[in-house]
Amino acid sequence: MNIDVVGLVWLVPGIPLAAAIVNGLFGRRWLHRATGVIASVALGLSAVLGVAIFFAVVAAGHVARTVTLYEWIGAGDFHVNVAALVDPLSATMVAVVTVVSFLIHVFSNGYMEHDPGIHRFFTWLPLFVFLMLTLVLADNYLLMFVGWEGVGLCSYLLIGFWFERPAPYTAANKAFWMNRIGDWGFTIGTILTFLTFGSLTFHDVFPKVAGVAQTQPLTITFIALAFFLGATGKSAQLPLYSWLPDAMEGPTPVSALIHAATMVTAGVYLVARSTPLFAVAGPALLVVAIIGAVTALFAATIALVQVDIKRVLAYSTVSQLGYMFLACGVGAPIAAVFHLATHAFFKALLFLGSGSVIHATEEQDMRRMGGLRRKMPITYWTFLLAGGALAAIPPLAGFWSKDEIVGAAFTNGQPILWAVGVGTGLLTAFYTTRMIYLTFHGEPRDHHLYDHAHESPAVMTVPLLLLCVGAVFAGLVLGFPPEAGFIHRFLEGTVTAEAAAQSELPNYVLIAGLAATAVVAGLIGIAIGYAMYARRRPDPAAVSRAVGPIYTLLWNKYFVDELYDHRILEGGRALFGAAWAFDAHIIDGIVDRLAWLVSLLGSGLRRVQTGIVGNYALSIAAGLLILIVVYGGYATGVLHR
Amino acid sequence: MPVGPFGLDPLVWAIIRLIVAVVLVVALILNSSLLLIYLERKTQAIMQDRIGPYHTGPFGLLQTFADALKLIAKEDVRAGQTDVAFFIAAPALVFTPMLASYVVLPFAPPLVGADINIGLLYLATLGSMGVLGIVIAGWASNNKYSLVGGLRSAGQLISYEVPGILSLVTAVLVVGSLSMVKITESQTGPITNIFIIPLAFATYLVSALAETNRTPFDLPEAESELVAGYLTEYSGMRWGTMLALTEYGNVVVVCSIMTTLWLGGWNGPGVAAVPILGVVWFTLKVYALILVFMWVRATLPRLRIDQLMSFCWKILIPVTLLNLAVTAVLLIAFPTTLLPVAIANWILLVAFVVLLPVLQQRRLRHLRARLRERTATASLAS
Amino acid sequence: MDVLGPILFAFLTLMIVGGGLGVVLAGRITTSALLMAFTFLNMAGMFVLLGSETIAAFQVLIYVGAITVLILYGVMFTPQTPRAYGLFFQKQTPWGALVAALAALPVIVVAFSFHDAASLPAPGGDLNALATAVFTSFAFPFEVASVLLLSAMVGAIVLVKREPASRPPAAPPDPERPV
Amino acid sequence: MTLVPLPAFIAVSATLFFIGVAGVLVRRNAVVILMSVELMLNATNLAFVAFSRRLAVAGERGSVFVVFVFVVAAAEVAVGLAIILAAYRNRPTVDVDQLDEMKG
Repeated sequence: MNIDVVGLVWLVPGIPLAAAIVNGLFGRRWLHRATGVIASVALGLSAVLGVAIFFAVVAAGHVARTVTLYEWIGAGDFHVNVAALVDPLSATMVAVVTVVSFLIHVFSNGYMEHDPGIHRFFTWLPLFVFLMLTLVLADNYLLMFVGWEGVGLCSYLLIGFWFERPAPYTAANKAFWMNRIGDWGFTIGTILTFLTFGSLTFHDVFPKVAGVAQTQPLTITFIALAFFLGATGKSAQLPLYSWLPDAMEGPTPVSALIHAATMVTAGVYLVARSTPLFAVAGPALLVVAIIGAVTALFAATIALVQVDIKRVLAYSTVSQLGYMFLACGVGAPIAAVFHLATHAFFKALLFLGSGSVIHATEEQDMRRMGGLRRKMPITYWTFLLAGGALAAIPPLAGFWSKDEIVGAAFTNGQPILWAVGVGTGLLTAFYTTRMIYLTFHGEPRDHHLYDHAHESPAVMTVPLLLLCVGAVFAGLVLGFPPEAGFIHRFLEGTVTAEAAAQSELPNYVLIAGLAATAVVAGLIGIAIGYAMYARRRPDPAAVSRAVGPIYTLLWNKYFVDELYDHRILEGGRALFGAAWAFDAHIIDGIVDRLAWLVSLLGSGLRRVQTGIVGNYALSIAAGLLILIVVYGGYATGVLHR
Repeated sequence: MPVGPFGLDPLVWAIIRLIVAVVLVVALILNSSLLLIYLERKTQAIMQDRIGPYHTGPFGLLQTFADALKLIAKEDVRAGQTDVAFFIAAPALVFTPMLASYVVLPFAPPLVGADINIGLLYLATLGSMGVLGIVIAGWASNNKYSLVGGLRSAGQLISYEVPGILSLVTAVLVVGSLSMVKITESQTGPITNIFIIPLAFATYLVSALAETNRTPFDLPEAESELVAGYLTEYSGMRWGTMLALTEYGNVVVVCSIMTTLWLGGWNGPGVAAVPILGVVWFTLKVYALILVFMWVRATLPRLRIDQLMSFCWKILIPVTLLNLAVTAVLLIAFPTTLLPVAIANWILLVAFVVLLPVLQQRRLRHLRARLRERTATASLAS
Repeated sequence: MDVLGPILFAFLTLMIVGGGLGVVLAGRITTSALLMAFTFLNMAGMFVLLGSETIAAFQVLIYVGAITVLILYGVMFTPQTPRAYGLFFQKQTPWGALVAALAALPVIVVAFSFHDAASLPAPGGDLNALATAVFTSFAFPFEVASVLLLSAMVGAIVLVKREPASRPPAAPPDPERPV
Repeated sequence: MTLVPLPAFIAVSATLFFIGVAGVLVRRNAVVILMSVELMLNATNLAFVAFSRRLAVAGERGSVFVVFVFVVAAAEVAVGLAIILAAYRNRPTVDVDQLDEMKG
């Protein structure tokens, strides 16, 4: 039997959409907890299809097929189709997104079991996935923008899921506004792209990039920067990163979904998808690399001192996303996508693991945990392995991809960025160790909490185990041998401009050296963490006192939120106030005067309205008479045109 | 110059034919009305264990003739302040459309006034025209019983036209023509339409009872409430025209429609050989149906006006609409055979007959419960 | 037979114009209503003369059988004072008549600029052609029209329906209790 | 049978239409105004049918519009009478000149 799997690509987002519609319409009245089953089954089907498409693309080699659903906009020269572009990049993304989302949906069945708003949750969650898949599959910037905005909307809805409490809806608003700033960049980029290239479809735009770059390098740079602004918003890079840690206020599966599979990867995907554009936008590329590296370091330092387990993970996500942008910036987009894929698995696992802990203890503060290892063995072991992957311990998934990024920074002539990357790796290893020790090792610090803790039900642990497989082996399967692994062969030519580098063998001595350096840095980080939190030598409290001001700075997240709240928002308020005054007095003033004139006129005309129907009818008939005279005049030739 | 029969000008021939036909039809209606009144009185009497008219003539056969003579001989009475022109015009307005209906009735293959291709539509049209006369009669009498009676009748007739026409349309869908002759010719075999669409027949029968103001829908003549409805102020031959002639004429018309559409019209043994024999079969079938009408009259009590209207709008119209939709869909789905239509119709008929009393019972229980509730609260309040 | 058509046409024209004038000029509203029905009937005759029997049948069914009766209902539910001519004239009557007459003249003149087509449709019923047109090219407008009718029906019912009395009905007399 | 020419029908139609217009303009009774409107609609029906039959329009297109006019007329009368009755309930008159609360 020979089924055209790729032709069915619209079912991949279609099934979650159907589930969302069914749950949205019938969830409240009838389905209640059955919504979870419906959504999970839908995502399961979607995942099966997504993986099938992935393998179909693998089997077919370098395909880039457009599956058009219908013409969306056709006005003059402007044509936009609702069409899916199936190529190795989108196939990889589809497979990762659907599989991870499926596991998160299954996990949510357990996690949200007792929530009264479960039908809402399982309406928005599949909708989120649908829009993310639309974004990934889009074959043009406009359709991508639809998914882009939709993902933003769904993140708003889901972060503010517990809207009865103030913190979630504040966080939701923050996420929404920060994303809007980024979306503005995306909009500018889209408009400029259309003005420059006359089309928004990828396969129309990218072949023209090289030519335009010759004549208008500045335009290309500007477009790239605009798109990158969008990416920083969605992917939580400096300076628009601060919504992501706050997004922790949503249910933990949402965090997992946002951090691992949807939302934040959108920015990386956009940059990876637009590689041909970024490749020729020299300065923009450097900006991407620097912002990525700085974000990675910056977020990692904040993560050092956080006590909320989800916040540590959130900052680690920001940091890892920084790595991905670093990879894009130094001309290694494949490494970025590779890291995106492995990160999806281990970060989803970390979040679900933390969700499992939170579900068991109803506590997010790591200072009150400890010793949970004995109570929650499955959660502990999977969390440990995922943490290892995050800390880039070989041979776990994170090692291969992160090492490749850091190595690429060095080989592509950015030793400073390489150093930043290695340093960040050290910090990452440290805070991962700290997190695991505080949560699972040592003596229980809150016995009440400890006594009530229990291992989560199978519906939650099974996804953990499955994700664990991915977190352990994804790097090995996709990325071995380094620089020439499966993912390289697969994405070569799609993401990079040409497949020229393929011919020469990678310099394995150099790679091994770099890898060894990174691993040593990671091990040092682990050793410090072990020393501080397991042996208490030096004692963490003493350390924090010793570096007092720095600790305060880190503890307060560099005061960025305060900066935003006070300086920037105040400036904005002043601007808005001025705008309001202009609007109220000048523009409204003109309108008011006009209205006054009209009302003057109206009070005169009021007498015409007698209220007597006959008068109205007579005026209608008089109008008819005039029409007849005019028409008759033309028809008989008395009046000439 | 074309020449008609007997060397006459065609125009003159047409006019002669017209006059003869009109005279024949009027005579037919008059006589059949007299006969039907006699029949009605006799059947009612037998069913009520009485004897009925028996003094005048053999078996009282001449009783109705005597009554008619009396009506004609009566003084033309008008109550004061009647609207004279309308009062006089109303019986004509009721009678004329009924008279015009006879033009298209197919009595026998050689005996059809006019086979127009919209025959059934024409009959429905004329059926709706009589309402006008009834409203006018009620109005012109300048009497509140007459007015209320006229308005009630008009409301009843207009309402029951809807299920009636919908039932006819169902039959037309099966036959595929509006022409009365074609409809008759399509049912030469023993399987006439009544076996194919029995539910449509049942619903049309009910609507026909209502449209001819027959019991249990004879509200206009609800003596206990309205004296004699729009007929209150009428007397003499005006009354005779409005009640006797029109009512029985209309009964004949609707029974003829039913005969044509469902019972095969003039078709019967021997018609193929001797066409004029069709009249016998047709008349027999029509009279059988009229006897059913009389049987119904002797059996069922009268409905209240609200029951009558809610039965029409809440039960009859939905049922006929459903029947029409089902028939139409099945006819499209199975263009070659009528068997599915027949099966569906029988099922629907059985469901209708079985479910109707059950639903009515439930509704009644519900209403009674609500009434009790209200009574309880009212007595508590007082 | 040559003269039958024109004679019929002349007769119907007289009846239609006379009936229409009667509707407008009659003092009593019931006369107006009846004359309107009469005009409609003659109009149906006009349709038959034009060869559209189906339209004629519908004309009678709808205008005479339904609309006139409905209007008579309206007449009978509202008080028609005998001072009908008090309701007749108003200040703008001459103006209205003048405007109507002025508008009518050029239109009637223009009417005579039309001519029959060279080849006329075959005589013998418009039923099939009409049905085919309604259920093929005009199927969608037909559906829209049915929706319009439905909404008109619902709207009319809502408009006329009285508010239910908020007072609970009085308790029926208790048969057990002696009066 | 000689055909009555098309202009004759159109002229009758126009005459009846303007009789209706005059009725709307001069009468004050709301029910009569409604009747006059019906006359106008009927006049247009005649024009439709006449054009449809005499201009050899394919497939009785004009007559189809007559069907729609029927629909509109029925709807108009139903709603119109409902409005008259509702207005009458508020103010016991059917004289449109007395229903002038909407005047400016």
